[in-house]
Amino acid sequence: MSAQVEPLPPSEIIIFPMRDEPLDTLGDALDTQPLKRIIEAALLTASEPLSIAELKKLSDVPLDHRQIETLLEELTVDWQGRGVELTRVANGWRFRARPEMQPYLDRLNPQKPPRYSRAVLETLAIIAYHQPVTRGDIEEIRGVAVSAQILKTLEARGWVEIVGTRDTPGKPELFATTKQLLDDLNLRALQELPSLQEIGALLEQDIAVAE
Amino acid sequence: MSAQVEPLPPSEIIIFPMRDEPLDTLGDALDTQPLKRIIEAALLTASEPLSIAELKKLSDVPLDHRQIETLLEELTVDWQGRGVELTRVANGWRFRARPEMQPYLDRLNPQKPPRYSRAVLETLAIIAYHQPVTRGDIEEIRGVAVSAQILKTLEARGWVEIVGTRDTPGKPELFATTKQLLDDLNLRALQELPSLQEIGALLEQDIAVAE
Amino acid sequence: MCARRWESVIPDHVMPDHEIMEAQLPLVPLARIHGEPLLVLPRDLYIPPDALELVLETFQGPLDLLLYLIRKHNLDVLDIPMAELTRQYMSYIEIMQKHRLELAADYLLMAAVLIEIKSRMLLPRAAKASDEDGEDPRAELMRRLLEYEQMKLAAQKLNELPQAGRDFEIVQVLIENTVSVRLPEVSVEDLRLAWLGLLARTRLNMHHKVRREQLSVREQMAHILRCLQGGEFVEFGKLFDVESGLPKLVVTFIAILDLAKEYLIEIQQSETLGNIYVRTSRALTAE
Repeated sequence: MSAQVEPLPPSEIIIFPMRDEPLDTLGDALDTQPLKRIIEAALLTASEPLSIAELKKLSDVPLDHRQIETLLEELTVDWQGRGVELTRVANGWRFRARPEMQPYLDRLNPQKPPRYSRAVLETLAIIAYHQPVTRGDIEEIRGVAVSAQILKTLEARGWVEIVGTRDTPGKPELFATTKQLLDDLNLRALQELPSLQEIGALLEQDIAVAE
Repeated sequence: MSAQVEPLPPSEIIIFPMRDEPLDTLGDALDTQPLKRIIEAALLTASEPLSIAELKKLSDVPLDHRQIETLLEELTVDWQGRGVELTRVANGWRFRARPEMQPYLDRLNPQKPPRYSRAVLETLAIIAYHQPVTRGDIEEIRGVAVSAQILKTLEARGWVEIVGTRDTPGKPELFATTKQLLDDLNLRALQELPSLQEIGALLEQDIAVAE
Repeated sequence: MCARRWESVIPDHVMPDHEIMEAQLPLVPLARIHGEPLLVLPRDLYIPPDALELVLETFQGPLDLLLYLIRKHNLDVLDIPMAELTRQYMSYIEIMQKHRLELAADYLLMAAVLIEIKSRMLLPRAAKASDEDGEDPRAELMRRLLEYEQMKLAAQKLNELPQAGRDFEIVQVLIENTVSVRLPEVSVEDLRLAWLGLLARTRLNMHHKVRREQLSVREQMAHILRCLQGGEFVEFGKLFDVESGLPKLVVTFIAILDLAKEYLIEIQQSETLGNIYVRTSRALTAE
């Protein structure tokens, strides 16, 4: 009565080693090719990056971290030279079109995400590099009032979130950046952001010279 | 300074015929492989099916309908035996997960099976225990109006049917439960439903305990 | 030695916010004034009035304006000539006021800070002062300018990173939901709970003394109505399944009587001891 689809054994979906293939060629190793196809399908259809822990759920037999990683590496190689690539970001793995494809894809979809004003970008930079920070901290660095709208814009985009409050009078909220921001920038960790040393190298030089 | 990526000529993205390859093997025909990769990337990233007219925009040189179709057919073949397939739908072409993948993909997003609202369940219970009943009877017992939608839901499910009308003004329709409901509840006869006395006793007990 | 560096970064100061990206590109007009592209920054304070407004409005605040002045006049951020900087700053504030641009309090506060620093620098420094007194009055301002400068550059760098949706697309292939339409499941337990809920709400249990047998009568009532659905008269005896045993026959009989009582069926006997016929009331009303 239910419309549930029974899971087909993977062997029925994807070409399996032939029956008459000598058993020893398979050895003890699991035949992971059907699983590789399932992982590929999962990554192609997922709306968010998938972590290795999530990918493990796709296997009928328990696999360890390393086995999944091997399959992901194989997939990465399989997709070389294509318009789409498998990449690793903060929240896991996902497929993306190569940036070189963008000029072509833009022809189909002229809509672009919003470009942010300098006020928004500076606020984002301060949160990213000084997190966790309060609105007061941001205002101190920028030298002007920071409108609630700016913070809302960043929160709505999922790039910034409140992670707590500072234990000072007024209990100001503390802002930090999210993994979503890293995902959207195709980064794995905050350390992959341009380093402040790089950005500030010249400034420090100035100070050194002045002293 | 800018994050704009210059469109790379497709030849730099994808393996192009070697320079020393004899020219005549290329013949008059355009080398469409780079375009095939662009089309693939476009179809994999598009949120809607793409029509051939749209896909034409991806080519730097004017192509006719047939040439695009040939590439789409090639792609369809390329993707055979994978977890995702290229399909033709009413308004164009799109990739989709093969139905056989569904059980695996469901493991990542375990959808909770939908539930009927309390209104639907109560209506069903009243019809089961008091059949045949009119909508008016149900409303009297529930103490609130019963929307036509609720009865339609139960009829569409094949659990409830109209078995006649009552000979009172307005000739209201009489609802009764079907054999299908018994099958779906794994019962042989309505008598196997928990008796109302039992249920009532349970409630009084509850009240007694609560008091 | 700082001058060259400062100059190279100037253009983004004068751009409307939304054009920050383009501002980085060479030869993109900085602005359009009366339709004419403005490709170079005005060299001094004489700026066509429209452009001036544009320039003034895009400062992110007093720190931003100060940085602009420092660069424009090739001043050294680490050895700021306070008199000169304060004069420049005040003249901008005046222009802003003249153009009735909304002047945030922050600008006026900064003016006060600048004047304060300037005045402290006029005072002769104590030869042997404590650390605090001996500190350059400009130190705090310098620190803030440098920190802001760094975040300004960081913002630019962040904006230059390829961004999903803007510089690359994410792959997402459709999973058709129609592949398996899930219908809600209902269990006997659900029905029991639903009834329990009804009882709790309406206290029906006070009035209903429904016995198990009555449920089978109800079921039989529905069954008979189904048999009569054609609308034709059906012979009374045909409603009884003789092989189902005596209890069932009794239940059927009670069901027929209940149906008649509830005006759901019509029972007819045209002559004494003749055949009894039954049909639904719906058939009756249809006539």
